[in-house]
Amino acid sequence: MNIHEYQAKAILSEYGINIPQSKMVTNAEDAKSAAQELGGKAVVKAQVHAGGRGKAGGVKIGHTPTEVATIAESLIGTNLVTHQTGTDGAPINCVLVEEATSIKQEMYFSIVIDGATKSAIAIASLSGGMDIEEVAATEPEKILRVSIDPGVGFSPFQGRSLGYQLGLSDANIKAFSKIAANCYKVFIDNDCSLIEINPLAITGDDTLTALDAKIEIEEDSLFRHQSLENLRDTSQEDSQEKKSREIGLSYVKLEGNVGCMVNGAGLAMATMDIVKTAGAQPANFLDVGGGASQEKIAAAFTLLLEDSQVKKILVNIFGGILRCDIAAKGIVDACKNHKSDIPIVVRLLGTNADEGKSILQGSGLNIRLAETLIEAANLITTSN
Amino acid sequence: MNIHEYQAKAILSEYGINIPQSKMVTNAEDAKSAAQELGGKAVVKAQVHAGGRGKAGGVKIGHTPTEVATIAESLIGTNLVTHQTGTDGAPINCVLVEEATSIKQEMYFSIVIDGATKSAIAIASLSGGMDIEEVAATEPEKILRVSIDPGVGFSPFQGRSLGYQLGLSDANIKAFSKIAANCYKVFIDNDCSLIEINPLAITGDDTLTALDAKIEIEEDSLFRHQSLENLRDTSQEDSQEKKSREIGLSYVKLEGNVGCMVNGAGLAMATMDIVKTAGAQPANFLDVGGGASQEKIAAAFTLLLEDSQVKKILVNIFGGILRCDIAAKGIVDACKNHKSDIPIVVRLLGTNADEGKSILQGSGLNIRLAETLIEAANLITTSN
Amino acid sequence: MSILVDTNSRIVVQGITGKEGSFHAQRCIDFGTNVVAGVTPGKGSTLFMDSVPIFDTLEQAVEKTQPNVSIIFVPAPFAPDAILEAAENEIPLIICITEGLPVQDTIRVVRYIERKPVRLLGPNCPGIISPGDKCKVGIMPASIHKAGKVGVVSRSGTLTYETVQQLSELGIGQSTCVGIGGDPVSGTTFADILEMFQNDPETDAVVLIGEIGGTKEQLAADYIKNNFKKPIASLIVGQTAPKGKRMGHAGAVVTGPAALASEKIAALRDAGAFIINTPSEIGATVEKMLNT
Amino acid sequence: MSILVDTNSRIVVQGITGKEGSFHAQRCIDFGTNVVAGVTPGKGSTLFMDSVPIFDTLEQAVEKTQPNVSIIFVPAPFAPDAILEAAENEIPLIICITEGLPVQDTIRVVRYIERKPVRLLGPNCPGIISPGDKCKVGIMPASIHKAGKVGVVSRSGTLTYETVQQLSELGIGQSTCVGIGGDPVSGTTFADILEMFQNDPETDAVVLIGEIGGTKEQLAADYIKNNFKKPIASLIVGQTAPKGKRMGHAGAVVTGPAALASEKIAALRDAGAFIINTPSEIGATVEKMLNT
Repeated sequence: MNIHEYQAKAILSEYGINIPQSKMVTNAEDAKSAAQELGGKAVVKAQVHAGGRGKAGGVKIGHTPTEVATIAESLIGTNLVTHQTGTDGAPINCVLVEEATSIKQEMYFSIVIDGATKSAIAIASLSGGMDIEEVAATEPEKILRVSIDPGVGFSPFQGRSLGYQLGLSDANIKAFSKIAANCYKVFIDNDCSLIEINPLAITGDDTLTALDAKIEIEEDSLFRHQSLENLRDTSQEDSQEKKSREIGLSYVKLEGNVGCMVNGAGLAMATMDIVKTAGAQPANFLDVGGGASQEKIAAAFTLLLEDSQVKKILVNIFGGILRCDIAAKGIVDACKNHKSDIPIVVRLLGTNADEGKSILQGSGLNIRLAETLIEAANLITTSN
Repeated sequence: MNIHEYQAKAILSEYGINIPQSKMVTNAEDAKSAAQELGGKAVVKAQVHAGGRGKAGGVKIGHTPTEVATIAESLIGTNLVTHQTGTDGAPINCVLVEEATSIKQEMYFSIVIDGATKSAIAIASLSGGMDIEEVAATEPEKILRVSIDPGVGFSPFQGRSLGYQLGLSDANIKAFSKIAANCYKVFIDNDCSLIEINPLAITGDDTLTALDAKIEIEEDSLFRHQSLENLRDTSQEDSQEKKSREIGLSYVKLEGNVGCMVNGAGLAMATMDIVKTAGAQPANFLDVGGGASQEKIAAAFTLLLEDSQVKKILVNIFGGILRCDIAAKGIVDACKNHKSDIPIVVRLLGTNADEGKSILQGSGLNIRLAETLIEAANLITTSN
Repeated sequence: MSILVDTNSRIVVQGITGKEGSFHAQRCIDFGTNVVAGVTPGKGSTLFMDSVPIFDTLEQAVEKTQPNVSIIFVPAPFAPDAILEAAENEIPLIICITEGLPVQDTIRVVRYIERKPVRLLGPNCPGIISPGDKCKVGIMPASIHKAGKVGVVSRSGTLTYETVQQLSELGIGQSTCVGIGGDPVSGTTFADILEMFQNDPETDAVVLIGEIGGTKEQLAADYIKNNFKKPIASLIVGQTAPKGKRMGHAGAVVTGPAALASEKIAALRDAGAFIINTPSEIGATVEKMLNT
Repeated sequence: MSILVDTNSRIVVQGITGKEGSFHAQRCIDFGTNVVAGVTPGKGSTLFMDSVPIFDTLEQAVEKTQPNVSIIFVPAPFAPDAILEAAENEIPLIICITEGLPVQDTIRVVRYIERKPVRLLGPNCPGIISPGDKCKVGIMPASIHKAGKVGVVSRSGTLTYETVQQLSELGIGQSTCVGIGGDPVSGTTFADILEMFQNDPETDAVVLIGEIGGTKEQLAADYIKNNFKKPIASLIVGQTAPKGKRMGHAGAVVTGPAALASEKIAALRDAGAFIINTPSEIGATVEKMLNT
């Protein structure tokens, strides 16, 4: 689960990490008075769940309260399109009005989960404020990493190791170590999957400040973080993504027109790959998960039927926990409740596959059955 | 550092552990109104840093508010002598007025540090409310233990393992597991060296409640627990023990008349052993520690000189970090500022021993020097 | 002719009375797996399907039935505790089917068991099957399997079934099929399993099914290059997934160049693996590999 | 003729510029110890006593000077971090002199390093000396030692010196003298050291100095009974300490029967150790033992 910059900064601040003075506002008038409180000049930052805000015009400096108000007015209520959003962009419902900070140096700092070391790792670089993925790809030696042991946490020596390698001053190394240790506390206490401070700035007065902050909370942990669940901004989600999350599906919207419904993430990706290989474009990734019920299958299938972008549907179910007859019944239910004549190709294998196929064949619906992956892909590609 | 029952219970309660309703009061009038709030009948418990309160008359039931007031009156301002206090007892400055609880079963639960497993261990027994050391000695099979891994904490399966072995009901096992897990959180968050709930009672309405609670905070950790330091009740300390703590000495008052000053706990115990072997009785254990300064030595020696129970003094210093000349100078300083003619025997070995001896011999003080342990012990035993 | 589980495996099912636990315990027994005990707190002293004793704690189950493999079906919030319970009782092989464990719980658990004489498979995995030994400890449909000499290892559940289906259809039997799990942090790596296949005289060749995200396939490629001597074919799925989108498995996040399918394929090809170009060609590619 | 440290030991001093660190680093060098580096953050690129290079981090010290023993003098609040730094840099022997570490920090650290190829001596220990190899990595007064064939192991600092004093006075030299530390939780146990003495051809006999509190001496007795073949003499101090009183060492708390001196003595006697009856008879008892 993504949260907004202003929410992330509030959490970091609670843990003793310096952030610039700022105020989240939802209208131009409040933006103006926020700017006045900050001394007139201020940065206006669109609060959206997407990276690349700066390049997309979502971050602007106002030199007077009036200018700040004008910028806020121009942003709030619009959609911001960045390289991480779809073409519709993400709605700007509020902006952060923040003091303008003088910057000596911009660094990058993050904590993420690393499967290779089976731990959280801290990542630091002097190349802050830039596209860190670009740096990682072209100058990997500029990215420093340390693995954090869950039993002892982030240790001061790790902060010193990073700090001296980054060439920071002794005073800045102490501050950096503290920020890193506190970030790790935030990471653990809130079951984060990502904390990213980019840039972590050394300001004109030589203090370290989190100029921007991104926090992702792990969805699977939310059962024990009710207060974090409250930070969810569903307006930032695509309406289908929101629905799929409520149903309990793993769903990602894509640009094509072949709706895909599959059980298992690996098989779902394989299905998308084969659809593309056959010359068509998937409209989505949709994994109905392990033990989906008939109702869940019906809801998932309805999601595809209701998507105007979806022109045909490919179902690929390999029964294991999920029984194929259950899947077939769910599909039939959805079709009966939602008149539609788009082409549907279904492949059923594994547990109760024959029963499932009988149900589909006996349903009177216009569904074509496929035996193999490639057959399914070819059928859906050639159907109109 | 010991804290009072009422302070320990407040901490446990913060962590979600059931405690009886109660109020700490410092006078009979408040005790009366506390009893009234509890419905009339109440238990009055002397708040002292010593075990064995019950047998010593420090815990009494009052059946009416007036009776409660009378009991409180009789306790507050007196000293309670238990098998764990000296003959002077511990001063009762306040009492806890607590609701009388109906009890189905009394259990024992504690968390302590265990050197053998290099971990904190949880200890549980159905033999609660009794002398657990007696049980441990005579029926060790009635004491259950589990080791707690610092990386994962107290796990529910450990609670179930203990609970089923104790023969608790499924509902009580869930409650017990929660209490154990929460106690471990208290233990970690507050750097405890001991948490003991004895008895942990199953009450008439089948809930688990901490009827008594003892918490010890590790002295060495207090640098990071300022708020816990505020819970220290120095009135419960012997005045010499208090002074020695302020000086930074490791000191325990004993019953004999030979004041002992030694560097190192092991050597200090060895010195006490040899003094007893020689037929005398040590007045104290006193370890001046590793790198004591001249001032610290002088303060430590002064502590002995000022103790009216001390009739002779034995010094045993094996110079290592501590230099013998520094020790000698400290002793001379103390003697000069505190006229006294009690016999003093000093043994100096190791770093700068010869310089130390010269200083003592040149001081004009009546100090006899010893070369070996047994010589020192014999000299102090025979001196008057 | 198998790794990890065989005819000597004695299975305990943690969470045997739950919906999934009871369903799959029965399927495993039907296949021939020796399920010796179940554990569900509060259900001790009862029987599962009138035959398998249920205990309140694993400790009791171990004392009475000496299991050497545990399979875990308890819900995600309680699964880390179940793994710890199995590790503390030193069950040599712990298979956690449960998905949705918070990854920080997994990290704590995985690091803890490093010091114990146990192996964890999963979490979020389909389990393991050795068809020739009639031992299935997992949720895979047994019917698609065929005893043979090809080892299968994968991060994915249903994609493993797809793989097995394609192999069996061409008459290619499997020695053991292992799902290491789809989460970013797992107890067992590709390299761990490859080492076992390397040492298993009854495994002649291996199919490795990877996917985008993380660097697990690169670590596998390192192992293959330096240590693995048998023929190995490999498929990486997610080749067409757009960068920056999350595809279901928590592991399948495109976070850097190393996480890309192209990078993984290059590493595996460089290590000497036969590359399976599309998911529909798994069986055909393995057949070709076995004939060269 | 030694265990743990010898002429090949290359020592790094963590906290070399502090009061105690600099004092004892100099004493170690004076004795002949090969101190190759010091570490003090912020003092990098300077020299200790015009000869030993100081680094900001242990990482740098390791890269430039390849130490294989670290001795730690940094203050208690920072000592756990120093131990972790040494463990992370895989210094095979880490000696923590610092006393007053919060015990829960020690537990976390000790459990962490179990997974690293390192050994921790201490915390709260006097260190180690092998007189014949002219290698002292600790705070003991060097002058009292004499090279020889008796190993000494103890929980206490100054009581170890007392032991050595009594031995040397009778002409009994020492192979290695080791202080395992007085805290309730330590990195190294009596049994660990006894095993090394057992395997050291140049150690003929051992003196073990224990004290009240905990069960470390019982664990040592177990080891002696089952594995230790050399003559061993043992003293337990605190025999006269009243029950329920705490005697300085955090370890010396009389918490149960096992913690009593009498119980420890009985266990050691039962294991075949020569019992030293009073602290003044250490030398004499060892002499007698060596002559039997």
